Amino acid sequence: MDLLCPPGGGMKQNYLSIDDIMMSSEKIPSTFLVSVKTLGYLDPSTNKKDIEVGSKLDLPLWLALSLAHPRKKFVTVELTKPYKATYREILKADAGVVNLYKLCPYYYALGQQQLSLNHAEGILVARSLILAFSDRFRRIMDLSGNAIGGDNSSLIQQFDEVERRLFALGQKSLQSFQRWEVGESRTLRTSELVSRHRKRKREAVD
Amino acid sequence: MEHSEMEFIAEKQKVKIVPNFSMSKIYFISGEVGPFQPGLPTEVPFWLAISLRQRQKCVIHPPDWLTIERLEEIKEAETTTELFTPLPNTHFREMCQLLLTHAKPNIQNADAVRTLVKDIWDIRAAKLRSSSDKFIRVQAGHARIDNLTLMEINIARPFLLASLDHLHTLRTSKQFTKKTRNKEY
Amino acid sequence: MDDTLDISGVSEEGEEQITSEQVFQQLEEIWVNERLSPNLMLCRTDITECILEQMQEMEENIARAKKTDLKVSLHQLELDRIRYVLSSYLRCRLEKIEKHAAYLIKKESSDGPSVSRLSPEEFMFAKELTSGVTSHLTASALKHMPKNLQTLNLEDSGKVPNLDHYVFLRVNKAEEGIIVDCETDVQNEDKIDLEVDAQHIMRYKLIENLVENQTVSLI
Amino acid sequence: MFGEKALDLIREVHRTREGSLGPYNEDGVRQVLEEMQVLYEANQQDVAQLVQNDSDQTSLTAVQIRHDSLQRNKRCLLAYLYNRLQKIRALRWEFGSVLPTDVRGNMSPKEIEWFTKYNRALANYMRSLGNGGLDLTQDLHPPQNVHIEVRCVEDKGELELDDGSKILLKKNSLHYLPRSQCEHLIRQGVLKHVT
Repeated sequence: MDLLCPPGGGMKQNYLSIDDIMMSSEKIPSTFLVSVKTLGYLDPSTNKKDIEVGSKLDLPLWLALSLAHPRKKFVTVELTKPYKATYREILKADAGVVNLYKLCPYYYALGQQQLSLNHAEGILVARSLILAFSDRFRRIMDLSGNAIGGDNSSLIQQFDEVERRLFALGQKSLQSFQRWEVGESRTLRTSELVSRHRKRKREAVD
Repeated sequence: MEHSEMEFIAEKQKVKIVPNFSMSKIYFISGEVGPFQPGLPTEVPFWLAISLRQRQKCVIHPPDWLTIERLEEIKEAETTTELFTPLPNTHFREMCQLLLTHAKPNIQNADAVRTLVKDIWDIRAAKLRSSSDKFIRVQAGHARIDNLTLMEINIARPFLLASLDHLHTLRTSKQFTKKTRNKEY
Repeated sequence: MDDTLDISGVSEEGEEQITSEQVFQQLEEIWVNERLSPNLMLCRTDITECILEQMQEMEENIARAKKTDLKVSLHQLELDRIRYVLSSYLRCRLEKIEKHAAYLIKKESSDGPSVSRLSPEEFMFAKELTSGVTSHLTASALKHMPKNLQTLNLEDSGKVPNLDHYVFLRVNKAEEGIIVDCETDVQNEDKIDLEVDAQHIMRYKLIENLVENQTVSLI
Repeated sequence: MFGEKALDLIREVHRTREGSLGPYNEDGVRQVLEEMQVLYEANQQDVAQLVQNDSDQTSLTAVQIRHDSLQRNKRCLLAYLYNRLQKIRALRWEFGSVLPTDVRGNMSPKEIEWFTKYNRALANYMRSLGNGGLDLTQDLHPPQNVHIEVRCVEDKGELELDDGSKILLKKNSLHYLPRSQCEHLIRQGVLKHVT
C-alpha cells in the first residue's frame, strides 16, 4: 500500500504516488518571516503586491515543508488543528468514536508529515497517532469481518484513507473465503474490469 | 494468496482411496502413484483422488481424525485453553471441505461433522481476533503463532500484516522525531 | 504406453541426481515464497528450466498417446497443475519486476552476477519496460517543460520494495539469536531463537537471507 | 495557489482508481505545462535581477516558491502519466493484446504507442520461456479439471483448437472444452463457465 511508506525517506519512494500527492496538498497554517516580492496575489485576504512579514497563509504541505526548512526559515508553521492538544485529548478518551476522515482524509499520514516540522509537540503527536490506531484497530477488524450484507457505510465514513484500505482488505479476504466455502471460486468468471466495462457500455446504449 | 490456492496446495496431501479398476504405476512429474488393484486401498494425492472419484473409479476414505469423537475432543480443548490447540492437519479446513465434498458417503454423520468443524473454526477465529488486537495494543514487533493453520493465516494475512505495517511506519516516524529534534537535517 | 511416460531422475553434470519430484517440490517452495515476499527473490532458472523441460517432454508424450486413455488424461491434469504453479510463479515475478524495474536493474549491476535476481530474459524485459516508460514520460511531458526540469531519474523516483513488510513464516531448520527489535518507547534489541516447525510473524528484513537459504518458509 | 491545475489531474486519477481508464486530459496537461512556463520565465527575470543586486532577499523567497511550484507541477504531471500507464498495463492483462475501441479512444496517441511497446516486451518475454513459450496471461486460477463446460454468450464465429479441430461459437451453444483453451474467452465475457 502506497500509504504505508514511512516519512523521511518516504518522499522519494512516494514520488509517483497519487495518495501521497493528495495528502501533501493538505493546508498548513504558516506565518511568513520574510516578505515575498510580487506574490501578494497568493494571499486572498489582501490586495497588496507583496506578501509582507507576518502574513498568515494556509500553504499546501509540499510548499510549507520547503519554506519552513531550518536552513531557509522563510515561514514558521503551526501544527494543524486536528493534532493539537484538544483533539489529542478527545482521541485519548475514546478514539473509536472520532470521525478521523472529517479531521483529515489522510489523518495518520499528515500527522506524520508534520512531525518533521520540528514542532515541540512532535513526540506527543506521534504517540497520539499510535494510540489512536491501536484503539481503533479492533473496531476496524470486527467491522471488516462482519460487514457482509449489512450497511456499514456510516461507520466506514469515520475511517481515514489508510483505515478504509485496511477495512477493504479484510472484507475482500473474508468475502473470498465465503465464496470459496460454497464452491464458487471453482467457477471461472469474466474479469471484473471487463464486466464493468461491458456494463458501462450497455448503460450508454440504453 | 487466493483461498482457492490454499486448497490447491492442500490437494497435494495424500489420501486413502479404494480403486475399482486396475492400472500399473503412474509416473507423474511430481512423483509416482499406484499400482491400482480393485478393492486394494492405496494412497494418492487428493487431486488425483478427486479426479478418479469424478469418473467413479474409486471411493475416498476419510482420515482417522474426521470423526465426531475426535472433533469433539478438539473442540473441547479449543474451548478450554487460551492458546491455539494443534489441529490434526495444517490444511484442516481445506481437507475437511474436500472430504465433505468428495468422500461424504464414507463419513459417518457427515452433517454433525460439518457442524463441529464449523464450531472449531469459529472458536479459533474469535481467538485470532482477540490475539491480533492484543498484538497491536502491546506494540510488539514480533509474535509467535504456532498451530495456526494455513487457511487461517491466509484469511488474516492481508488485513493483519497491513495493519502491522501501518503501525510500524507510525513507530518509525516517532523515532524520526527523536532523532531529528536536536539537529538540523 | 507406461514406458513412454516414465520419467526418471534428472541428472545435472557433476551434481547428485535429483528426481523430478524434488525439482517440483522446490518449485512449489519458491513459488509460495515469491508470492509472499515483498521483494523479488533470487532467480532460480535452474529450477524453472528443468520444469519447463519436463513439461515439454510430457506434452509430447501426451500428444503421441491415445486421447481416451485414463492415464493420459490424468497426466494432462497433472501437467495443468504444474503449468499453473510455474505460470503463477513467473507472473508474480513479472509483477514485481514491473513495479521495481529501475531499482532492480540498478541493483543487478551493483550486486554483481553472483546474486542475480533477474534472469537474462527478465532483465531484458525490465530494460524494455523502463525505456518505454522513460520515453513516454519524456515525449508526453518532460520535453515540453523548461530546460532545467527535463531530467528524470526513474531509479530515484521509482518504487523500492518495502523490506519492513511483515510476513508469516514457518521454521524449517533451527536458528538461534535472531534479532527482532522491540519497538516500544525504550529501544532495545530483542533476540529470539527459531525452533523447527515454530511459526512467527515478523518483519521480512530480519529474515530475508533465511528465506533465500530455506531455513524458513513464508506461509 | 500554484499547482492547482496539476492537482486536478491527480484528483481525476484518484476518483477513477477503481474504475476503467478515463479520457486522457490533454487540455489539463497543456495548462499545467503553460503554468510551468510562466513560473519559469518569472524566475528567470528575478534571478537576473538578483545577480545585479544580491541583497534582495524578498525576491529570493519568491524564486524559492516558484521553484517549489515547478517541481510540484512536474511531479503531478509525471504521476498522472505514470499512473495511467499502470492502468493501461492492467487492461492488457484483462482484455488481451487488443483493447476495445472505446478504451483505446480514451488513450493519447503516445499511450497507444507505449501500449504497443509493452505488448511487444511482454510477448518477447513469454516467448523466451521454454521451447514453445509460455502464455502467462493464462492459468490465472488453480485448475480443477482438464475440461470444462461453457456456454457461449455471443456469436463469435469459429474457434480453432490446439488439436486442429474447429468448433462454432454460436450464442447459447454449449461446449465441453479444454480449460486452457477457453480461459481467455471466459475472462473476456465471450463464454460463461457452466457448473
